[in-house]
Amino acid sequence: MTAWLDLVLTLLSWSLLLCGAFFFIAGTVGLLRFPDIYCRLHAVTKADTLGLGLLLPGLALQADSPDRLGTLLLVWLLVMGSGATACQMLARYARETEAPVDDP
Amino acid sequence: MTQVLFYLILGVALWVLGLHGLIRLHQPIRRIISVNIMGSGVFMVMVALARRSEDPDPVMHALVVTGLVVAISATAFALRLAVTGQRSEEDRE
Amino acid sequence: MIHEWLLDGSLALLILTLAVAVLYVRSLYASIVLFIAFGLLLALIWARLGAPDLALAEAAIGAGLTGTLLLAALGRTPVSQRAEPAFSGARQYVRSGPAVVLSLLIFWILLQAVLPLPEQSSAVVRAAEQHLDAAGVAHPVTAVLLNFRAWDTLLELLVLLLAFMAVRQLLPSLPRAPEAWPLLLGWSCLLAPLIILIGGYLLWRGSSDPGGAFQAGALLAAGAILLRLTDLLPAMGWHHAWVRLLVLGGCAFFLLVGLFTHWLGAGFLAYPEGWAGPLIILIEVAATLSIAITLTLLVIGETREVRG
Amino acid sequence: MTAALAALLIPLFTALGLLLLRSRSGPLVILTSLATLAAACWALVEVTTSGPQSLHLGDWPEPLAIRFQLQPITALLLVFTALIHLLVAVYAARSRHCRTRDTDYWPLSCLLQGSLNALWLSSDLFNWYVTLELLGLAAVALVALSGRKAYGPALNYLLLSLGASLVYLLGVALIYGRYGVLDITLLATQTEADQSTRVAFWLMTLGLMLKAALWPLHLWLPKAHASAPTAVSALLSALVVKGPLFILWRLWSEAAPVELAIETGPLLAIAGVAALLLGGWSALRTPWLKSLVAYSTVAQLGYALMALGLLMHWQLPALDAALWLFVLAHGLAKASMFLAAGELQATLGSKRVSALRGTTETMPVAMFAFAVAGGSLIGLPPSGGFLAKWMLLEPMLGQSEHWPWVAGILLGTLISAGYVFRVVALAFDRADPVPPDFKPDRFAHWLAMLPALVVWGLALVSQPLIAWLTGATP
Repeated sequence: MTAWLDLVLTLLSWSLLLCGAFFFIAGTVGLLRFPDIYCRLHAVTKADTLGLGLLLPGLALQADSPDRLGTLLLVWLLVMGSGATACQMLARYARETEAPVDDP
Repeated sequence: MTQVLFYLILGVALWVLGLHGLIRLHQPIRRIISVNIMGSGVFMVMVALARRSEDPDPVMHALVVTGLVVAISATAFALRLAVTGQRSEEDRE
Repeated sequence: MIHEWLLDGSLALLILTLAVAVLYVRSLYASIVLFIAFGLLLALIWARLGAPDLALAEAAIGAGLTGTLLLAALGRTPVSQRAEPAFSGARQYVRSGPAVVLSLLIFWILLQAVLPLPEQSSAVVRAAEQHLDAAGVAHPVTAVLLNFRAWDTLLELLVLLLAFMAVRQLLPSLPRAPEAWPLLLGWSCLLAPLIILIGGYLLWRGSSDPGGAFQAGALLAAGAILLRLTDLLPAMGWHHAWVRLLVLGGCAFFLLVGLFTHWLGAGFLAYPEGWAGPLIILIEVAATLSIAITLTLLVIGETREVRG
Repeated sequence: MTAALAALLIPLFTALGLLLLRSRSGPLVILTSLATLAAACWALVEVTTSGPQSLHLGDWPEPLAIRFQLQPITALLLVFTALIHLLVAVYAARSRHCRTRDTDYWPLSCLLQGSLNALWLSSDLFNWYVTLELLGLAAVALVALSGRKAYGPALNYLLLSLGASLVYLLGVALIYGRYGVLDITLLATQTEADQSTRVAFWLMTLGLMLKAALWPLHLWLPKAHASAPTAVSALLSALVVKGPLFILWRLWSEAAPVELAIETGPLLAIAGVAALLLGGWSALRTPWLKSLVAYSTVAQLGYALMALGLLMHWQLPALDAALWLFVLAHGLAKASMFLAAGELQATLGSKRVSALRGTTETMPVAMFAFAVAGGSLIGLPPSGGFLAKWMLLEPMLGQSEHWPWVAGILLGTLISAGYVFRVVALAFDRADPVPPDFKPDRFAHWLAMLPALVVWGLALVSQPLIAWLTGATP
């Protein structure tokens, strides 16, 4: 029973990790290929939130002690917070210094 | 080839790259970055040497911490000097 | 085995690519951003090589503060002077031929020199292990920094002070920051106590585990810079006595300890028996505050005295 | 050892105190410089009476601790540093052209002295790296004091100095990798002439040569020294470049394997001769007064480098005395020359050599100081410069196969006579003197004269001095 549970957990963990990695790569491609700053920000923040959001549960499933879980949670919260703040600042700066891109 | 030797060679390669940059480049900020890369190369050699024994060598680690602080101090000064120098050239024009 | 090499190999490939890109990419801005990535990757390599102290220091100092300094310098560089005059075309590469050949030659000579090194061992390491019990702290790197080779560390604090004095005479590096936007303010308010907490934790942990004065100081500096940029912290002008006391405190306390240990007969910087632990902690606290304030002032540069 | 520690700590505490109190008090620095000088003299007496001493910092045993070593040469250099620093401090406190009132000149110069003293005392490869960085940063910060026009040369100096430190540091890392020690005395018992050691010593040598502005790595020096404030130029030329030279000397005369030293010696000696000729040639051609003096530093360092190279090649301890006599004589003469040149150009309001026409009439004392110091640089008997040159020539005169070195020295002497007389001849052209912008400062001129007179005074004590130096160097 436990062996079976272990297998499921491992599989689940690895699929989460792979999904997370996919979003990171997609975000990076978006950062490099998208035409203007707003699209790029969109791509990057998606990568951060979703990619990390999938990676961390994936790692959490493999964690061996509760304080690891706490650390991972803290990492997730901090990256989300600073990512959101930085994105907002960049977007606002772009909007205040340049002419609006599409909508008037 | 062992891991130690691998990183020793990598460190030397970074050092040579940095040296090449310091000699070949002209833009002050780029030259400052080159010096930093050169420093990273030396530090990598030192950290790789620390890895030779079973427990990593604390002496080398301590020396690299010292080196890092020296590097940031010098970088801060050099950058300020570079920026202020450029400003004064611009003012004169 | 093979996945170990996979990791080492990809780290090496990445760092070399990044180094070349940092040096020769066309735009200076890209070069700086790549250099920050270079610093982070280097921190990863230090961790991989079993040097968590260095990984912490590199992430905070090498990537974080150096990055801020570089970006601030870029902001003050006129666009006309950002370009590298050397990147003018294909002829450039022909002309750089001799330099490349010379570099390869130097690389080859150095390669010959490092080949026999992995087989050697060090007498200093054995001595350090042997005397660790008497050092007053359990973490060997802290023991080397603040006891075995305390004089190096003292001089290094002086280097930091000197850089600060040198910078003080030049113009401030950051232009006056515009008023901070509410989201940044809120986030900074949330982050600041956490940074102070983690800084204190690193300092406290340094006596037994990786961490210590430099890492803690750099982290505190990062927090202080954030707060200063959002105007949550008052200006730290040199005319305030507390700023001067904090900046000079690390060196001064360390030197006084040296003076008194010599005076009391134990020998220059030889801590009396039983005093090593407490003295090291006191020195570390003073040094952490010094480093934090000095680095903050180095980056935000509000140090120019008003001259009457 | 207490005296030497006092000579090290007094300047450091003075710098911290000045910063803490935001004081810009010249007299205070002069006072503490006097105290440092007294401590250094005491150390010299101590070492002469009771022999060399060493101190393990922190009382840790051999391979672990950083070691301070007080040899006779170290003590002599402590005294020399304190003397020059005191002289320059008196000049800077007095002079109108040193910007001591609106800058951090005082704490910086104290830190410079402290870091030099730390360098003289240390005998640990990595500790030398830190002191070199300290010295380099202090020197660049002092150069940058003279304002915006100096920022370019200062930045160049700083970057090359940093690069040089990293070249040196890679050498240190290789040495540590090969032998596992950093203390130079321990290293001396172990070194072998294999590939790693060879490369490590070459790297350290190249780094130090760049820092000491030894030919062909001297290109940063003239601009940096010439654009600094006058007091700073004197400190840099007289003291700062000697620091790396000292480390170079200790490395090669104590730690390096003999085969390696014999093999590398001629290269250094040839570089020395080249420095003599090419540095002198540039000094002959430059139109700027301070550049002339700075290029003469490059040329004169050639003698020291040549003495070092031949010392290594022939393993002749007698040349040690020649090397250190050169350093002392050049330091004193150059302090004098820079102070005189700075006074002359500030009073005349022009930086060109050609502005010196007729200065023997308008500012006789300053011009005389310049000429007297120049006499020692040329090596006219019975100056200190002559003594040093004589010590260097003595072992070569007997053997005819050494004629190329002798020829190099003589040619170098000729060129240095050329650039000194270029200035002096102009100064005697009294037909149409350039009028000074304002009243010359007599006191400063006499101050500039002082070290020049000391250099010539060295001749009076030549016999005991040479005997002491020959006995003193290990």
